[in-house]
Amino acid sequence: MTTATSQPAGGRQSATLTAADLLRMLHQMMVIRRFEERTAQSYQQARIGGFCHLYIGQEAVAVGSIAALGDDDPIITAYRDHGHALARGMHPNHAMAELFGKITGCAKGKGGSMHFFDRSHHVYGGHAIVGGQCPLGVGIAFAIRYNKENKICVTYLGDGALNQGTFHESMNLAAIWKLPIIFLCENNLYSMGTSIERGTSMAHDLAAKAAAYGMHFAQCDGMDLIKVYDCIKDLADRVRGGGGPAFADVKTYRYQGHSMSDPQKYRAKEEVAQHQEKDPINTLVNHLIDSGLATQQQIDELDKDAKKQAIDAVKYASEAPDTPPDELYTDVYAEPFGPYKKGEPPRMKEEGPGSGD
Amino acid sequence: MTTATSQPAGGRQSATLTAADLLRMLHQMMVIRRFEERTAQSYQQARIGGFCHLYIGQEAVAVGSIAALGDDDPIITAYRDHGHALARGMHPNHAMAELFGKITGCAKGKGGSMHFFDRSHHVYGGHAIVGGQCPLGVGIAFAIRYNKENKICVTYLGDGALNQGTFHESMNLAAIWKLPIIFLCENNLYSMGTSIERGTSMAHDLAAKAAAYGMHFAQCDGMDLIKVYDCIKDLADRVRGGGGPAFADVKTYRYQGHSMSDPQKYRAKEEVAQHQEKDPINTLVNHLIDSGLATQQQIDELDKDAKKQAIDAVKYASEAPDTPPDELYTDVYAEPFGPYKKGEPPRMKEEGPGSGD
Amino acid sequence: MHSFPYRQALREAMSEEMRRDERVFLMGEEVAEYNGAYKVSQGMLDEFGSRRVVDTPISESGFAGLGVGAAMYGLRPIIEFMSWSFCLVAADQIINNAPKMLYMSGGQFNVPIVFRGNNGAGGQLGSTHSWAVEAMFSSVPGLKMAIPATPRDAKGLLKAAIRDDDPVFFLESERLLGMGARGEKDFSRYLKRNWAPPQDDEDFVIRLGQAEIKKPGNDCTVVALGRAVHFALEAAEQLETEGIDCEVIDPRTVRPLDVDAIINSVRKTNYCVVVDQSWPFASVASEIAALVYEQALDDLDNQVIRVNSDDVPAPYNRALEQQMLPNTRKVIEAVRAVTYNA
Amino acid sequence: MHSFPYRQALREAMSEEMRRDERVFLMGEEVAEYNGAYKVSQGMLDEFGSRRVVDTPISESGFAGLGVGAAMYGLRPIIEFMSWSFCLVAADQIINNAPKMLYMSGGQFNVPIVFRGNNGAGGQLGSTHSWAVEAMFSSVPGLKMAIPATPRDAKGLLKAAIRDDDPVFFLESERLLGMGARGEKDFSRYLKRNWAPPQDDEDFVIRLGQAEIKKPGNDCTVVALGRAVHFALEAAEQLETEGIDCEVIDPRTVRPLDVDAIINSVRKTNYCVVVDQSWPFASVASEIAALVYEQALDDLDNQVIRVNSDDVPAPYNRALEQQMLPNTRKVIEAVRAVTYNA
Ligand SMILES: Cc1ncc(C[n+]2csc(CCOP(=O)(O)OP(=O)(O)O)c2C)c(N)n1
Ligand SMILES: Cc1ncc(C[n+]2csc(CCOP(=O)(O)OP(=O)(O)O)c2C)c(N)n1
Ligand SMILES: [Mg+2]
Ligand SMILES: [Mg+2]
Repeated sequence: MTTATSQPAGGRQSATLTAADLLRMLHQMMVIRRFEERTAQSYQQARIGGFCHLYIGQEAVAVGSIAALGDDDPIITAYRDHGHALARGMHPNHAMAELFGKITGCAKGKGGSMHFFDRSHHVYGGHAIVGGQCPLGVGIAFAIRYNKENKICVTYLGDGALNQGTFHESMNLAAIWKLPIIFLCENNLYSMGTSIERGTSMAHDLAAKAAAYGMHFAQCDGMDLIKVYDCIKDLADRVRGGGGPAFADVKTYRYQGHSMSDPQKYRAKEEVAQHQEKDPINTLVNHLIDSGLATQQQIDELDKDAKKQAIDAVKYASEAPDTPPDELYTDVYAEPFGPYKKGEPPRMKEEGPGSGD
Repeated sequence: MTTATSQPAGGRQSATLTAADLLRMLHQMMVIRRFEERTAQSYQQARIGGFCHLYIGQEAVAVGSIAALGDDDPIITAYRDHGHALARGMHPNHAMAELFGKITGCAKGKGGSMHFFDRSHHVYGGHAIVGGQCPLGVGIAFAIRYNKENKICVTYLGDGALNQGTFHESMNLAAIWKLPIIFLCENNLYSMGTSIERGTSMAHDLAAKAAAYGMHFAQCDGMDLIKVYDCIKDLADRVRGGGGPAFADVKTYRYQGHSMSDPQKYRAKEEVAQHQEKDPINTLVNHLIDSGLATQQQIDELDKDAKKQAIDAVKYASEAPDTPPDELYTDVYAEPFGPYKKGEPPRMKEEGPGSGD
Repeated sequence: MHSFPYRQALREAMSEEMRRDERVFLMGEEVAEYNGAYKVSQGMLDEFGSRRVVDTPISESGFAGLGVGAAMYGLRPIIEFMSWSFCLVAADQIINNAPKMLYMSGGQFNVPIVFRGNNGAGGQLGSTHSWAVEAMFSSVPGLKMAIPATPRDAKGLLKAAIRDDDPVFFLESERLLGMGARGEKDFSRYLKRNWAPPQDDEDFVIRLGQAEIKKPGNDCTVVALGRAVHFALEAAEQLETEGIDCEVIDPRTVRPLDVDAIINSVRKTNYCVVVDQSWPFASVASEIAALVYEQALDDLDNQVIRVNSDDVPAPYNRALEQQMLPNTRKVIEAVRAVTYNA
Repeated sequence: MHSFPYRQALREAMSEEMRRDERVFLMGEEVAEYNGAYKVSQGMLDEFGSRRVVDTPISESGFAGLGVGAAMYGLRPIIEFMSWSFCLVAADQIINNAPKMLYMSGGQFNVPIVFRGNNGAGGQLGSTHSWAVEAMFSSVPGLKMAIPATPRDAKGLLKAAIRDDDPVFFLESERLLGMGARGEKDFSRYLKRNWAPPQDDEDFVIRLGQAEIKKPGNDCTVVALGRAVHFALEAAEQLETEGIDCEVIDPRTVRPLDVDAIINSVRKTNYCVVVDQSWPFASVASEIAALVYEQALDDLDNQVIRVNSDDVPAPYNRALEQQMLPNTRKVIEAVRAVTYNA
């Protein structure tokens, strides 16, 4: 494949991306999209329980931002975590097995949809208490600085998390100690049934939120993978270079309800359709075709593979052994006593689609 | 006494203050100063226990701000609350009786220095958890709006409270609902042994903290009572008029340690002396003398009275009856059961120096 | 007798009290325009408007503290936690400010407030979303705590809680919200035991601190709280076929706790099982067991058996969660064991 | 034997472990430049520098959560709460994130962290500053809890806590910080009972979960936690003159709890008093009492008597606070009552 660069844009990082890079990222978005579609189906079939929050529509944020990071930069996010885990390298089999509550799941069936973890791919979890992951991310950044490592931590949060006290304390700590962290706000305009304007002051200008801590601010269109990549690559280089923490307002949109049981009366069908016109996958496909970087045939193959991976994941998860009863008392303590038993971390050998070449 | 106005300053509210007003406010500051000096002395004599945080140096903030309020505007503050309670009208006898743990104390000896309350003077308490009073103040403002009353709530907080999550959540709630509240930050440059720069991002420009919520911001010299009065009167009129909440950064300084057991190694003696040169009481005295609004003799009489009130308060408190044992089980429930008994609120008849004429 | 789901009982209690007292208002996440994350406040925005049914940002410390301040000022807030698992970010406001304000103000400022929401595990919500807060908060003096198991109790206790001049922690159960609706699992027992609240009785209030004998019996006292009442009743039905006549006592409130009702029952049956969905260590079941030993030691023919959740974080996996939680089978086994019929 | 205050034991434990393991660091309000609000970390900034002894803003949720994240990444944080009364604003991070991370990550991320600070009332600090958190947190699986009563235990247990790979809640006592210094109230007992930690023994570690018989005896078992151990020992000295030979057991850790040590003692003495500075309802004392009844019912010649704080918020007034808190007199009265010598 010819490594034609997209039109030169003064200093735009994505100019260095090859067609292969872009196709790999497109494929990752497709894998996430198809995985989530199978997840929804399995949930309707009651093969998945509890709360489940789909990432459909926001794929470019996870894929574009993670592509801009170093291979072992740690990330941490909230409960809408399937996309981040897959983009970071978790194999879809282990993700679906976790949703099915199986021992080969990424948390041995004990975490569930909201708690995907993958130490080998530096995924420090999905976390279910809104804003609760923010100080954890600051702690990871503190540890990076403490160990004098050349890494940064990306902490994802929803727009609803902007109003949690723990977010405020995390931003201030990161700012006063100039920690290597990016707070990436996936601003999908809603927290459950509450549009951002209804609950968040300065919703129209989130830069003011970062300015309260003297923190560097950036904003970008989260529906365009290349724009996400450029925005986060710039921030990552700046933060890694010691420029202090940064806050990114990444405008995105979720096509489904908040979770699997949301009648979505709070937004009009037209609004959803309007955002879907700027679908992140179609946007990248059009860019690749228009700039001659890929053929429709290549693109169809990628989607075919993505669908296959999702189907295989369901198959793998259905056939995987259930989590045995004695796992109830493992992993409660790293140094157990009394009825508790030492646990073994999940065995997740295979590499997922997102892993670096 | 001639009611000469201080030099006319375009629209300055204080221009309307009479010499009598200024003398009354000076007297209030003196009462607080002398009261706190007697408090320190009684504490050294172990007649007062627990934590005790003196207001010496910050008198102009409480007196100047409260003078700019309506008589029944509710206020709420943190643990450094002696000055606010006295300025709002609590009689020094009941304040000192509380410090001595007596039944005639403003909380019947069950609250102590950090928990002065006075419903009749609209004092909603001193509160000991840093930032913990902020959402309470928002609730009072919400109730004012709910009842369609023409009042505002002033919530005092220290600079250390700026970094508590509960402050962030309170500011956002006040902003999105345009509640009638002033967040008055008594910025004495320290929280315990931590200077504000060490722990608070944007310490040099707290306007950014208010801007994060789109909230109106004002700043003034807390050592000058007239400036405090003007600043808070403007804000109070604006907030009462429906202009939405406001945040005030009032620069002040505490002469003593954080509490009674603070060796103050974190600041130089010179720094303390430098601030004392701008002592709030002396500043007003000089203004009154220089502009012919009062004679030194009048001023000395006020101070004589202030000293007397402080000494009387210690006498009253020493002679006051101790809180009887059965008060241990009163006031636990408004509707008691089992071992609990209905309590009676404290009897605080006399009016203190701060009460409006 | 008609269908009257637990969810409707909560809604009617709030609506009746709001009609009756202008000072009462409901505040929480998604309570208004979304009609409640679990449809408890369905239709209340339309009736009362946004001044009295108030949606909030996700700021529990902020709006719980707001409720305490508004209550000090004279209003009577109902603050909803979508789940009691989300109250930990507001712990200081609800267990430090609310229950102590009257005391530390020397009797000047009481806090007439109700904190309510879904409590307890079940439904595979995972470790951080499955809290049962009975033990942790019932130890704090200055608050009251109610935990209704039926639509009738839900309505009567919530009306009592809203009218009470002290802070009341009201622990509902997402697993019971549909209870009392035709087609629901326990609908037959609901009908048989007359668990619908009386209709058109605006003053139907159940006094806090009054246990109810949900099923009288002579052979073994089973004390159960909230959702666990249904495990106890189901177990009693099974045990009856084995000739063991259980007496199921539902304290309905944890603070104040109707200890006499429990002791009187144990005096009669001489055996006692306590079922509590919280973790075992220093739980409400531990307290009830200690009280029974202290006040009825001579009447006991065996130790008190406690049935709690297993002492582990809540797992997502369905089978493991069922293994962890109290259930009917565990109650049956406990009663057989304590009455020497194992 | 020399003077070795409790405060110095804590400092040496932290300093020794920080010298031994680069991953260990101390963070909290005023721990560095101010040398600790209670002078526990005196001199540590000079030795380890601001990278490892870190002053924080007043943001407990922020820096406690930071500690959890840093521990997930491989560091071993010591997070100081100036007082455990200030941990409620961080409740979600310390009891929802820290103890459950290993479980909900399927064994991938443990959290080797110590939360420590002053616990318990005393000193007229008022209702919101007088928390004893034993009951509220000991019910949460996934954490461990230690509560040292002497300088020796403080050092041995804190070193064990820092080396432990799980979250440990370390409950110190401001009232005991000076204990072990010449001139302090209990200095004679401190000397007699050899409560100074061994000198120059960098590996002096007391295994978590191991109770200590602080005073052997045959007539009545007195189980006491933290500061209450000293009330129990003082009471034992007085009761000895009345011919009652108490055995004072200090569990030293609440989770894991050395139940066997308690049961073995009760089997020997047939009487049991439990002293716990927390509020009575669903307290650690309730759990210990329930366990003693369950495992030694036949050995008991009387009910277990629990001595807790009175079930009221902490008052400021000195006399009222003394009336509320457990103390030596109350222990003496309990032992006399339980052994039928009242
Ligand atoms: C502290 C807390 N309060 C409430 C909830 C319930 N809840 C779960 S997700 C959610 C909305 C969050 O919206 P946002 O942060 O924008 O994330 P998004 O779902 O849009 O990705 C709410 C209110 C929770 N999990 N934690
Ligand atoms: C949540 C919480 N953390 C810590 C403390 C201990 N503490 C009491 S006062 C104080 C300093 C507060 O400083 P500031 O807010 O500036 O008020 P000032 O004393 O200067 O008036 C601290 C850390 C507390 N009371 N509450
Ligand atoms: Mg959102
Ligand atoms: Mg200050």
